[in-house]
Formats: sequence, C-alpha cells, structure tokens
Amino acid sequence: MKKYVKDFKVSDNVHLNEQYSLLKLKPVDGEMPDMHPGQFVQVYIDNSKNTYLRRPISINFLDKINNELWLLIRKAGDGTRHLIQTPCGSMLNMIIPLGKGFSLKNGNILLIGGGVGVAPLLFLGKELKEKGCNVSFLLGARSKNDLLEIDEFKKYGQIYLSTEDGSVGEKGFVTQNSILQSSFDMIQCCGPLPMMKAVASIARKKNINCEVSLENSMACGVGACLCCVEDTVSSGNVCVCKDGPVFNINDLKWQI
Amino acid sequence: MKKYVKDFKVSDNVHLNEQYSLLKLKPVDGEMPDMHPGQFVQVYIDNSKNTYLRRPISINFLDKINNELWLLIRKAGDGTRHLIQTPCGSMLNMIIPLGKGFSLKNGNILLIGGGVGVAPLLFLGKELKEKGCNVSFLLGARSKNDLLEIDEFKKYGQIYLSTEDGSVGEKGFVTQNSILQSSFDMIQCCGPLPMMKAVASIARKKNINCEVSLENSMACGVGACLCCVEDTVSSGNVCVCKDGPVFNINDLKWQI
Amino acid sequence: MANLSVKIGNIELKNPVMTASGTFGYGEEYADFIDLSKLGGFVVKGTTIHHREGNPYPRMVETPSGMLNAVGLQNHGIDYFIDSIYPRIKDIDSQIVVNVSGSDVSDYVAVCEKLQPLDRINAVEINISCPNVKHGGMAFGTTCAGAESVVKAVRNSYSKTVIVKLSPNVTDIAEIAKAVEAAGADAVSLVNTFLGMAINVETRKPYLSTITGGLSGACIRPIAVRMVWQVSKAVSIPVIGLGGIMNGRDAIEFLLAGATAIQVGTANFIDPTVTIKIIEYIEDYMIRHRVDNIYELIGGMKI
Amino acid sequence: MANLSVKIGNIELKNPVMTASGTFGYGEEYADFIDLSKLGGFVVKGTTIHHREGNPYPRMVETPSGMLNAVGLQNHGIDYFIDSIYPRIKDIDSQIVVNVSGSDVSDYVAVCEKLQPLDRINAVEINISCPNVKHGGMAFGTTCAGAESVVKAVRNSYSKTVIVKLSPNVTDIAEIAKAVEAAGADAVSLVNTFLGMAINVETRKPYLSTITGGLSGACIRPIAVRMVWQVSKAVSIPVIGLGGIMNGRDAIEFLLAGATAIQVGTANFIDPTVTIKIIEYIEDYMIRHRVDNIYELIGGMKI
Repeated sequence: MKKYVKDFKVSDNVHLNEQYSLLKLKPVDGEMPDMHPGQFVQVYIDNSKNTYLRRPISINFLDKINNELWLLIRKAGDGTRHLIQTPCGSMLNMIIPLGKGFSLKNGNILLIGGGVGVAPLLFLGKELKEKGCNVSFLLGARSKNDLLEIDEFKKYGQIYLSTEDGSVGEKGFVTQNSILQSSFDMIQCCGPLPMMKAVASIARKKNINCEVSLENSMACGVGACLCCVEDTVSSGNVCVCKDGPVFNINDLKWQI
Repeated sequence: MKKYVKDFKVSDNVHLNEQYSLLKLKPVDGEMPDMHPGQFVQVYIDNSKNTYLRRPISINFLDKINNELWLLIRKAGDGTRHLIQTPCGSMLNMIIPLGKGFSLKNGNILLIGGGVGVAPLLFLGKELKEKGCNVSFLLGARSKNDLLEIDEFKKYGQIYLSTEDGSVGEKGFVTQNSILQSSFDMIQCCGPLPMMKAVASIARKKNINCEVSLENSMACGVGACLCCVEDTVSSGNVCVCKDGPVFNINDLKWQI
Repeated sequence: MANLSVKIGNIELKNPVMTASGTFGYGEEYADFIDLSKLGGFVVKGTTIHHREGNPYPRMVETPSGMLNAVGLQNHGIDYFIDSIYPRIKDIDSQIVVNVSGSDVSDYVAVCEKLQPLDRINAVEINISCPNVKHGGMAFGTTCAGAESVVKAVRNSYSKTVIVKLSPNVTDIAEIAKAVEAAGADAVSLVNTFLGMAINVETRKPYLSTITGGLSGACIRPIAVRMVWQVSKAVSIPVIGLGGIMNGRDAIEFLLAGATAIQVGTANFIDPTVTIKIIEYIEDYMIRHRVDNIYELIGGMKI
Repeated sequence: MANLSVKIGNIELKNPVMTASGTFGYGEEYADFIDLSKLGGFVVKGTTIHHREGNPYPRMVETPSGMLNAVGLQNHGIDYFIDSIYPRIKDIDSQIVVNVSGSDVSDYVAVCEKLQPLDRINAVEINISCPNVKHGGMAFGTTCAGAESVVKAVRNSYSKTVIVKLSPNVTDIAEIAKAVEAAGADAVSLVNTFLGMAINVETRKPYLSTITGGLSGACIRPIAVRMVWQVSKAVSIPVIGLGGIMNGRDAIEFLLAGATAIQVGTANFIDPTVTIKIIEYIEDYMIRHRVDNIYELIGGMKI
C-alpha cells in the first residue's frame, strides 16, 4: 500500500472523557489513502515542546461515507496532551498508512481489546462484518467510564464487557470473561502486553488462530531505523512498524 | 520593585494586523504587580517546539481600571508566532516586572518609537501626562498599516507620524520629521538600533537629554547569566535585562 | 541555474544533500515519499561481514530535541546485500555509498573487497564511530592509531573513494581527522552519534537494553557544527557534515562551517520528504544570495 | 520525613539540590522568587584573581532545547567578592560554594588562599572546564596532567572542601576524574558546557562574538547522565551531576546514575522557582517509592 505524507484537517474533536479524545480528520486534498485495519499513522505534533518525534497512533476507523479518518487518542505524555486538545479546523500532518494490519479471515471471530487497545478493533470489526464474519467484541477496562465507543462497536458485532471494578459487564480481566468458554475460528487482540500474553496463552491452549497488535518505541515508522524490533520465529528481529504491528502469536517468541 | 513569577489569563487578543497582536492579560490571583514604564516581562511559551527560553516582551500598557496588562506582540519567530495566536482564556506564565524603565522627568517630552518599539511609549506617555508633562509622540513605520495603537497614543499627547512610503504623516524616517526642529526637555526612544542611534546623535547635537531602550539576546532576564551585556561609560559591561533596558545615551559608548 | 554539484573523492554528487547511514534504510523505504534520484547521494545502513541481529529492544528513547538509539548494526551481512539488495537499488540515479562496520580490521577489509567490483558503488563510508557495538566500532574512532589502522588497511584493499565517519566522543576530533587523512582517506564525515543514556526513574532501569546509546537529532547540532568547522580547517580533504540537520537553514550552516556535503539523518524520521525540501531551500538560498556555485558557500562563514 | 541531606567533602547539604555557577548570579538575583535557605547549596559565579570584563556581545544564542553562551567569566575579581558581595550573602542559611577560575595555576591558588579565611565559604569549585576563555579554563580540564597540576596546587593551599568541575569535551572523562581524585579533590562536578557554535546563515556570521561558546540545557542531558554514570563508577569521591536538569524527574535520573548531589543551571532561566519544585519532587518521590534516605537512590539504577 502506498504511503503518503499528508495534511489532514480536524473536522471534529470528541472529548470522550478526561483521558481520551476521538479526532475525526479529513484529508486537505480530499483524497483519502487506502488503508487496512490494524495499520497506524505517524502524527506530527507541532505545538508540544517535549515531542521531537512523530507519534504512532493506530487507525480507529475509516468513515468512507464522510471521507473521515478516526483516531482515538489517549493522554499519555505531553505530545498526546496537546493532541487531545487540538481545536477543530487545525491541521495535522501524518504519514499514512503504516505497517501490516490484521488478516481478514472468515467465520466466527473474537476481537479482544483493552484500554486504548480497542481502537483498531472498530475498523477491523466493520471490515469483518462486511465480509460476512460473525464478529464478537470482548472489551475490557478499569471501569465503566473507561470503556470507549461502545455504541459504535455495537453496530458491527456482539459486545461482551469486562471491568476490573465490575461497574459494567463481568467483574475482572477480559481473560476471565465467560465468552472465552465458547470457541472461535480466530482471536484478534490489542491492548496492554500482559493482557495480550494472557489472551495468547488461552488461544494457544484452545488451539485458536490468534493475532496481536504490538507496541514499541518507534522513530521512523517505515522500517528504516530498526529501532522498534520484535524477535520472531520466522526471521529474527523484525520491525514492529513495518512487519507489524500485527503478528500471529505463532511467530512470536513469547514464553506462554 | 519586587519580581514575581505569575500566571496571567489572556482576557483579550486583538489581532492588529498580520504581524501584530495586542494581548490583554489579567493576573490569575487578581494581584497586579507594581511596574514602571520601560520595564519588560519574560513570557514562557508553552506550545512552541523551537522556543526553549522565555521571550522578553516590553510592557505596552497597564490598564489600572480593568486590572489588565497589555503586551504588544510582533511575529518574529516561532515563539511569537504561537504567542500572537494565543486564544482568550488561556494562561501565560510571566516573570514580571523586569529591568529599569524610563525616567519620569518634567516639561516638554518627545517620545519616539519605530515599529514594535512604540510598545513601551504608550504606558510611558500616560504616566508622563498624569505627571503634568507636555507629551508628544513621534511614531514611525514602513507604511500606514504598520502604525499601531494610534488612537490610544492620541489620549496622552500630540501625535506626529512618519512613514517610509508616505502613506500617512511625513514621508521618510522619524529622524527626518519636522517636529525634531522644535526643542524638548527630554527625548525617550525605542525602536530599531539604527533609528535609536540616529535619534541619539540628533539629541546630542541639540544637547537634549535622551534615553533609549535597548534589545539584546537574553536568557535569565534578572542579571544572573550576564549574557545580554552593553558596554557603558559608568561601569563597563552591564546587563541590559537588569541595568537596562533603558539607558541614557551619555552612558553608552555609541559612536555618534 | 546555480551549480550545486560537489565532488567527494572521485565521486560527483549532483547536490550536497545525502542521507545518513542507519536513518534511510536502503533508500527503498522512502521511495513512496521522494524521488530518490534527486538526492546527491544516500548512505545505506551499516554493513558487516556477517549477519548481525543487533541489540535486544528497547533500542530507542526520545530525548529533548533528539533521540538515543542502540540498534547495534543489525544487518544481513555483505553477501546478502550484494545478492539481494544491490540488484534492487543499483539503478537509482544517485550516488550509493555503503557504510562499512567491523569488529576488527580484517572485517572492514573483507567487506570493502567484496564491494570493490560493484559498478554502482563507488564509495564506502568506513564507520569507526558506532557507539552501539561491543567490539570495534567507536574503539577504532577514539584514537589516532586505531583510526589509522583501519583506514590504512582499507585504503590498500579498496581503490574507490573512501569516506571515514568520525566519532564526536573525543577530545580533539581534528587530530583524528588529520590521522585518517594521512592514512589515505578521501573524505571524512562527521559527526556520528554522541554516547548518551537515559533512565526511567519510576522503574529505575535504563531506557535502552544496552544502557548507553547514540544521541542524534537537533540537540547535537551546535557541537557538530563546531567540530565540522575545526576539522575543515585542519584537513584538506572534503568534510561531509551531519548532526541534527533538520532543514535547509541547518544545511547551509554546515556548508558555511566548512562542509562540502551534508547528510540528513534523524530528520528523515520526522519528515520523510525533508531532503527534497533542503535541496529546494539551498537552490532558493543561492538565488537570494546571488551564489552561482555551491563552492562559494563551503567554508564561507564570515569572521 | 525522609532524609535528604548529603555530604560533599566536609560540607553537609540539607538536600542534594544546588545551583550551577554562572546561572544563579550570587543568589541575590533569585531572592524575590525563592527562599534561598531551602537550597542544599548554591555556587556563585566564576571568580578570578582580577576583574574581568568578559567577552563582547553577542554572548548568547538559543539552540534546540538549549543555549550557547560566551560570557567569558565576567566578574569583579576576588577582592570585590570578599569586600562587597560576601557580606551581603554570608548569612544565607545554605552552603555557599565559590567557583574559581584562572589563566594559570597560580591564579587558582591565589583566589583559594583569599577564600580560605571566610567562615561561610567552606568549599570551592575549581573550574578547569570553562570553554569561553583564551587561556586556562578548558585547557586544564582536557588532560589528566593539566587537571592534576591545578588540583594539586589548590589542595596544598586550601584546606576546606575542593570540588573540581570537569569538562565533557574529552574522550574519557573517567580518566580525568581519577586524576583529580588522585590529586586530592574531595568531589567532582560534571558536566560543564559542551563547546559548540551556531551561524546566522543570512549574515554568514557566527551568532557569538567568540565564534564558539558553551552549550547547556536539556539538549545535553543524555550525554551528561552517561558521563556521571561512568565517573561515579570510576572514582570513590562524590560526584555532583549537572547538565540539562529541568525538573525533579531529571534530578532523580542523575542521582540514580550515581550523583550524590545535582546542580540546576539553565533551568533557572526558564523557571526561577524550579529548584524548590525539584526539592519538593524529590521529597514526594521518596515517599512514593518508600525511600527513607536519599543515599538509597544514589547510584540506584537497576541494570
């Protein structure tokens, strides 16, 4: 897929809560690049003193009707603190699209997301549903207020929730959710590393095909600097930015 | 005068033209420090990647009725580019007040300003008028649109204008303005260095007491780092930030 | 039209803008963003005699106006480069320079001998300044004797243009530059990264798996410009300047300090099109300042 | 309440937070902003035997996350300090350290001998690393022999605590540190500024009157932390860490790397109250991490 350095205009900035904003962006030249669920963008943050490099943000959703790209931003550092405050109408420069995304299989598919990790699953769920899959979302968070875009997810599949405080859905971690008793053809997961490893070990035990989306500290985002490596079975150290961020757990050297 | 590190809230941002903004600021704690015409502040610019140090900005006006501080900002670099776009309601942290200002003499006083150098003369003119002086302003700019706050200046004295293109007032530099034929007890001047030197040489010839406000690249603003020195007759290298920015021309080693 | 071409040893660059080793992959990674044939040249990433997996991650941490990296020369080795990569990039109409690293002198020689026959590779950049490898690397670059030993050996086994990349982690970089010039280098490139480190105070662990790494980015530019100025006064071979060049202004600054060509590194990560913007800025600058030949700018600082 | 006090030679600091020479004047300049007695100590600006006018302006230019300065040790000389400044600051309840500079060894000795009798000055910081003076300064700090010569002479003429401020512009700062330890230094402080330069490309002139100047600020922090780590492993005397400390996190980073105390320099310009915020951050950090004694943090990086 061809990569672009492109200016986007912020058409909407939805403050989901204290920690999260949903940015909706339109390409200034009107031409939205092709992209695939699980890919990400590198955003240039113009107004943050303490942000030198771009910030990798996974693609939350592609609204083809409104020609809008959605990015779900979590306030993590100074860069994202400025990003979630971006006023409508302002410009963001992005390198887009980056990385290899999730595979689009058929059948009964469970998408598991934790925290901001739910972001890529919305776009993925939509594509899978349009492909005719039976999509289930298992979404986890600390508490009710930390669950994001539930109404959006509902459009594309069954919703199963886990919260650590039990304020909604089942109490506990996603890995304890009863939906995991059922069988699936594929599990695709994005969230904190411990969660993904726990999901991976369950998938392996139950012999379910499983993909996870990894994070790593990235500089270039295009596989040039070799900073963001993950050790793989097939080819040793590969770039999370270029050969990932999505990996099949069978290609990872995780001790699970 | 006691110096403070204080948060101010932008109560108004008047875009005078493409290059200039007038920021009106209220102290967040409501307590406006004492200050003197010719003093300056050091503004912290939170959202400019390329601005590491504070930016010295001279005090344009102190509106005691509304408890507002006025800063006249010219877009010079990346820091001031962000500064002139500061939205109302946002906070600015400032070190205030800094330096020694203009002296407040009696009699017939001519205040000469060029470009953004007119800024401190508004506050100065008001104080002099209240003191009973007869104040005249000689203001210069490239063209009509570059002349700033003329209506404000009118409140405190006679206005004489010079523009390089003759679009308003006399055509040419302020130093060519006919008002300089008349005699004054004091000339106080702020503007580009060549202009101030020309004014200084006229003042010396006519034996008029003359003060100028100097610029220099500053770091600390309080006389600690000794970066912004000016060589003086009385005491050699002194700090423009602490012992200035206002100097009597007789104390400067200018070749005029 | 102003003349931007410069000569480094026996190779001619259509303009002085190159990309720095390890920041531009093999060029291909940036083909979507820019026309690679517009570049004066590009330096492909550090190549060693054998395949190297590099260091464990984490390999990178952002710092004020810069970044620390600890990649550790991950590459597939010279044979893989010649068999699999060279055929893909050899027709790019730009000067392709291969950055060569090794653990001992014989490694450097072996790699250069394998590069000698390649028609489209007419220069090597000898990396005696990599801070991220246990053996060799910077060890060679911090003493005149060490630098000499590598350069002499390479010079005797490689007949094309030899550029030597110097380490800034030294007391007197001009002395090192003079030593490599005497040893037969055709040009020097500086600076490589500064050895630095950063600690996560919450975990109390270093951010990099190797504890220390190489600092690059705008933060180091003032030191790099000073070193380029000192070296260009000390040697008569061309100096290639790099270190925190983010835009055209920075590139001109290095030229004025004495650089005959410049390399853009970390800036490629922030703007993949920055090299083209720099070339356009230089062309515009030369028109604005009525400079017909780029050589009028090289070392043109007014004191 | 956690114990923040540290010992440097024979002086005790109530906390490890000091201010760096040349960035804090004589303390007085900051009295409007902070309670000086809250500081572990402050180092008054470089003092020489005779009055010095310093360098012509321009003396400063901003750089990415830093600044270059070329002040050149402007000061009124030791006698003026003793007669006019010392009486004004001597009652501040904090450790007052005088930074001492000279063009030759005898200058250092003469200044230290004049400081010896002052009750409230119980430590000197020997500056063998100023990059902005023609004679002496950094020249002493870039070789073991040069460093030794100054420290030995000072040690023989001054009986109180001797801190030696090291230059980062060297290949192996640990070697220099070992040399000054052997010569009798009670502590080392590092890093002083990096030699750098910047050029105005429109005028083609250097921004500084002296062409080169000293680079300070957040930009150099990763290099400074690395050097503090290397030196603290190489010597057994306390290390005072400085170089781009902007906040409490940065201060903890230096402690973990091996610094017994830290100095805040350029950050004072950006926030005159930063030192107090750093002390509060350290107190809070020690509570959060259940650290009773600051010494548990010193060199506490986990590898």
